Amino acid sequence: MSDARSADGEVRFEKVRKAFGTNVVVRELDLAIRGGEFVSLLGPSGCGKTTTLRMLAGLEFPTSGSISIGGRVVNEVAPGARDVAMVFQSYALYPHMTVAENIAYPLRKRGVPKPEREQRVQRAAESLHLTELLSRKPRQLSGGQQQRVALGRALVRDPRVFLLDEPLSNLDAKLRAHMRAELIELHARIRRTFIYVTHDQLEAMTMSDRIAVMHEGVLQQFGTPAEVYNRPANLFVAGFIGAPTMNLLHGQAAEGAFHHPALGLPFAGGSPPASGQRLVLGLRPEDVVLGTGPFAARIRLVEPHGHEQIVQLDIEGGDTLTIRADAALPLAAGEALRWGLRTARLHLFNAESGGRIDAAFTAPAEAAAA
Amino acid sequence: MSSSSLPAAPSHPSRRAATAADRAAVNPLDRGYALLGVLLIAPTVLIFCAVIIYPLVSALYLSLFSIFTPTLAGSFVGLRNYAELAGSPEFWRSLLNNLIWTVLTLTLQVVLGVLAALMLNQAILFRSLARSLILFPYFVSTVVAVLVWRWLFNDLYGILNHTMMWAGILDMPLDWLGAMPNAMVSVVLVGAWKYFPFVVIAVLARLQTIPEQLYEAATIDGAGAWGRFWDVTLPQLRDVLVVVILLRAIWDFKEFDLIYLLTGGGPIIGTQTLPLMVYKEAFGMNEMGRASAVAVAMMLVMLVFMLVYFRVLKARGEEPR
Amino acid sequence: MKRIAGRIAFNLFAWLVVFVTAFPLVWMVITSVKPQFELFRIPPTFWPEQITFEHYARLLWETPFLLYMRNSLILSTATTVVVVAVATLGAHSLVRFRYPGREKLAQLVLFTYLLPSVVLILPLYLMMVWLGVANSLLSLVIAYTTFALPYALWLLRSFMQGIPDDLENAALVDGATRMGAFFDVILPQALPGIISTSLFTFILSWNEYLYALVLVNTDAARPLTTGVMNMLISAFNIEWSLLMAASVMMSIPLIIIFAFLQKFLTRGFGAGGVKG
Amino acid sequence: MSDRIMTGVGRRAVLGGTMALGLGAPMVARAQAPVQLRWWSPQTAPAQREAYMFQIRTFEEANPGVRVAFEATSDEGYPAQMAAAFASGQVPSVVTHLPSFALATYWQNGLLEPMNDVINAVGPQNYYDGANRIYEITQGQYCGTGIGNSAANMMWLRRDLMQAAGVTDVPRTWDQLRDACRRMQRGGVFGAPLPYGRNSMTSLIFICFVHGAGGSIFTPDLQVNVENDAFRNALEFYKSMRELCPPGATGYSWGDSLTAFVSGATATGIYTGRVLANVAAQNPRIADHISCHRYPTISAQVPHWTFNDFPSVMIPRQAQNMAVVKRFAAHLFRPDGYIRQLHAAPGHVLPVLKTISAMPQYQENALINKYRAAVDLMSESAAAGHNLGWETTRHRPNVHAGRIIASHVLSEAVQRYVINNEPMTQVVSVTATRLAELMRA
Repeated sequence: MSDARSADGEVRFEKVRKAFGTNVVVRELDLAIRGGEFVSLLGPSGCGKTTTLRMLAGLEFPTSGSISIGGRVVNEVAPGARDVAMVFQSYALYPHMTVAENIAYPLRKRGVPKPEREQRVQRAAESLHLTELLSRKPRQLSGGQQQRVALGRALVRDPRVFLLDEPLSNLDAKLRAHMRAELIELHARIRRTFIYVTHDQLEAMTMSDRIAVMHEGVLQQFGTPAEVYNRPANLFVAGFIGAPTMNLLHGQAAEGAFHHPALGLPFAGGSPPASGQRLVLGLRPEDVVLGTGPFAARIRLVEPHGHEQIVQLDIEGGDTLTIRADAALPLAAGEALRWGLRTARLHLFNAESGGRIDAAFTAPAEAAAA
Repeated sequence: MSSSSLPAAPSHPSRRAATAADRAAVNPLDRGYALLGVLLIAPTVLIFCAVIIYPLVSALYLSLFSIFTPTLAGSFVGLRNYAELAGSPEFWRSLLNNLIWTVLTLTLQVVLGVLAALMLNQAILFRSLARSLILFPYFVSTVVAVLVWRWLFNDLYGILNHTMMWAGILDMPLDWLGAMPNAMVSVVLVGAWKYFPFVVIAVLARLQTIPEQLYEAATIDGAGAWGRFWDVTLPQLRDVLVVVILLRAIWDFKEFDLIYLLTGGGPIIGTQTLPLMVYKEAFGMNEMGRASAVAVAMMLVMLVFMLVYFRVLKARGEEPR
Repeated sequence: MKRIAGRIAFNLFAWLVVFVTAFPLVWMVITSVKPQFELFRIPPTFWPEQITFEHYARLLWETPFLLYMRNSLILSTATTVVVVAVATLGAHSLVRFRYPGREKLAQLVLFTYLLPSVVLILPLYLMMVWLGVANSLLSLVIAYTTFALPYALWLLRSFMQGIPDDLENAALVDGATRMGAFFDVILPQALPGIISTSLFTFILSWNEYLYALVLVNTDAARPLTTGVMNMLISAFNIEWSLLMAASVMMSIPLIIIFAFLQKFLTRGFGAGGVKG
Repeated sequence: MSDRIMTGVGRRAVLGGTMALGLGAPMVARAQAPVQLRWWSPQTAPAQREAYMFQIRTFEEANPGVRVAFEATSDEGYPAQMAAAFASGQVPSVVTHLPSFALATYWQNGLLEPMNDVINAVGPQNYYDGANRIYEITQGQYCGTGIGNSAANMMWLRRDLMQAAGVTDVPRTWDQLRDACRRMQRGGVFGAPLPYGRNSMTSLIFICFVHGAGGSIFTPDLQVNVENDAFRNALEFYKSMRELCPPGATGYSWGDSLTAFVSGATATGIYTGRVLANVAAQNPRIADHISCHRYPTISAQVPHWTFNDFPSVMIPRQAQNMAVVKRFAAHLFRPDGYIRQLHAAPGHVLPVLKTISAMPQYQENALINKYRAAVDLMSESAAAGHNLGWETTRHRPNVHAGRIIASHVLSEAVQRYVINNEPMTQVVSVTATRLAELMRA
């Protein structure tokens, strides 16, 4: 486990395109992942993230473009020779082999001599608390144990890159949280490149150094969890990341301000969007202040969550806002109330292209309410 | 089936287009895999060509000749064999017999099969033994089945005649195989006996997957046993029954051994079906060309069944199984 | 009480149905141990008054039954081995490889699976004559592949489709070649399916009649089906006890399979084309 | 796929076994002796097989390096089997006991080797006079030779049942036969076991009835001769006997008909001398109550007509090792083996060599002694017997007879009229047409 090697666990996709006939699954993907980084490929199902991972593993071949690992183009390298390990969603444990045989299999295929093989299996098993289970068959294990065996089989080879394809999706919620922590710990310990495919933003946000958000075969944004959350590159990312999801209000620019039936927000300085342009304003549920503010609304629904409450507000223009509110606030459905915004944390998007517009707003005057 | 990696799963929406991409595959690794795949299927393809495709084409070719079997001397006669068939009452009678046999035996197989499956799906004592006994006829050789049944049907010493006479159903032994319509009835009965276990297994497997809740819900809704069968069981069985009926129709239609050994197609041609006619023309009448024409004609009739089968599977969005 | 009575009644009825279904086979066994003269009794006796195994002895020592048995064993085993070996590779290729024409090929397999033997038999017969192998066990092995291979391919294909793709993928990533993955992972997983398929192929070959009737004209290569049937149509006698003894003996492999390997048969049924 | 099938170890062991089997699959090859002969016959009762084995053994001992395999064919199966054998070129070396008329058809197609050498080896002077005449289809060349005579349509009677039914005289005419059968048919016993199946026996028995009605199937110069009273009367008689035969007679052929009489299910029988051996072996209770007679005819004026199918020996032209084959064919007539063959079913196949008949070894047989009168009657009848290939002494040989029997035209005529109840005129005209077609082809 030399640190020198971990540095070349760098992965690069260049203009990678994958099509099954006319059905394009991945488009012109450019992605550079640093060695030792934990990167999640996040997106809804069918977004091309799994195909991307499989192309990296060598289980699928790009239609065009190149994929390199550690600086070497691997397009024509067999999966087993790419020095990557993969953990499958189904775990793909070999049912007819014991846990020990499962873990030893990659070593056997690499011609590692038996004594060393046993030693390394033992070590991997210890680090994953599998020692007692070594002589069992996969079907005699619980889901979590199987998951750990799958990890062990990847771990034992000490590969440059770990590929994980939704590895936690078959576990129950509690176990999933536990395994998340274990994975973070594991990554911290071995510092190999982890590429983690998931549709669960919570997993991506909590574990990753960086997240690549994909949609319909196109990379939407590649950045740290904070970047992706705080500066979503486009409407898709904005809508996909965050729970409850970001509120999106359709309006347009006029007279140096964003106009929506319920609210008007003057742009502050810079180069504001041209008048007449159709825009989308994004506000996260936690970025609304209830009780006071320039705008009026009526409470449609209150969902108490214990530590907070989620409130749906009917505002003018027929839109509904989902708002996160302090559990202590006395709110009841049907009531009218005032609300305001944290203007520094608003997001603005071009309604046509969906792209992010960097704009600043000045706090609206109470009277400016449209 | 998700968009799995290697072979695009057959149900993949882009399945047709995938082949186009395959042709365009440039990755040597991918090409190597394809080559290996072709290599693995090569023995199959070779054997298929040699023993199925070639004979199939030859059958068409042979049907255009008049061939004397013992010497295999033949002369080209064009479509005359077919013209003769079209004007031959024996051919039409055989086709009719073929259809009668198929429809009757198939109906019995399905009815008996579903009933037996329902029965075996209940908790009865020694169920697995019962199931084995019911299954056995399907696997036993047709030769054995026919010998046993001919012995049962025997006019003088057959247990069947004696049991029926003892029970007062008959007062004279019945000629089960030598006269019409008895011969057809007997053949149909033996066919049903031999092949209904196929339906039993298929239906039983499906019955075991019907969720118990469906029955509970129906019971709560006030359905009796009959209602539960009609409204829950039968709709659940529909899919499996369609496939079973089509498969068995195809197999029953081409049945040779059972009928040939039981009645030889007799009396005269009372139970002669097309496969028997092929054999008779080729080796009884020594008219190999005409026999081929009958075989080809039979094939055409069967194509109808097959196309329906293919279509049903396709309509279900399933690959053909 | 009423429920218990109903239960008993149902059990009785069910077993009556089972008995009626199995009766012909029971009768076969009973007849085979009756002395010939007892068969001529009117009305027939149900239980033999006297049990004799003379028919079995005569069958084995005075008729070519053992020769037929040997032929059937060689024939069915050879067919099974050849067909299952070829079909395992072929099915693996159909399920897990991509190449032009693969879909068409799968359809062709289904088509041939439904094809009637009687269409192929005349050209096959001429082919065997031409090859000079007519009248040999080899000719029957070749002929039997015409129905056994599509059948085995179809069955194995179904079985192999049930093996998750990811298992092979995992092996590939773990460093195996395609063939390595096939031997290490696919084959062990497909083994129950291969056993099922082998049993079905064996039984199909064991029971085949038409090809044997047309292609073989010599005791040296005659299998049990046509051999035993020849005993029936002989003009000198109709010995039902002997024929029933032959039927019982002929069913022995089947009885063995039923007693010990039945689950493989039921499994094969599921895969073999009736998944609704 | 679930894997609850077996443990990993077991699974791997089975896998290994499967592979090993695949690699070591025994390839299918036939054992090759230097010279391999194949002998076919439809006469395959166990006792006959035993005699054949003796003949094979003595031949193999006398001819080192030669192996002879005996293979069974059957009366119903031989046309298809011979057709297939000729077509494939994989012919048997020698075929015995086929009816003489079958040979004529094969000869006509150039499929047979002339038997002159064999006849000369056996000694033409040893045969009964004219025994080989029916085989001389081409002047000076014999398509086969006889290995026996048979009287296929002897009437067998159960004297005990006759007595019980008050039938005193042996029936001479059809009416008497029918009457006797009617009186004896009771208590589960039927009158007669006439065959009504679509097979050679029905055809042959029907030919007997046509002759019994004073007719013939063909005129002496081989014109179809069925549109006349004799043919119609024969059909009528056949039909009238249906109710006196067991229900399954609609499918009867040689074996069934024989077994019906031997088992005691019918009061009369119609068969060769095989009855004697089978009664002795299977149903000795009736052994002392049977007698053998010529089959009745329509009236006392019409003479008896015996069907002799002239069991033959033939050698296919394609047979290998012709010299050895011919030696073997001649070997079959060597007294030690030949008498064993004949004794395997005394009275069933009767000798064609007068030298054999005269031998004490032949005459000293328990069954022949016991049923001397029957055996003598059968020999006498067979000697005067004919078949479809040669219907009367006035007839020309009919080389199409084999195909006519194999086509089942005649048995179908019986089935049409008796079972299907088709009108007489239609049955007769269809039969006439089809016979004419077969004669032309």
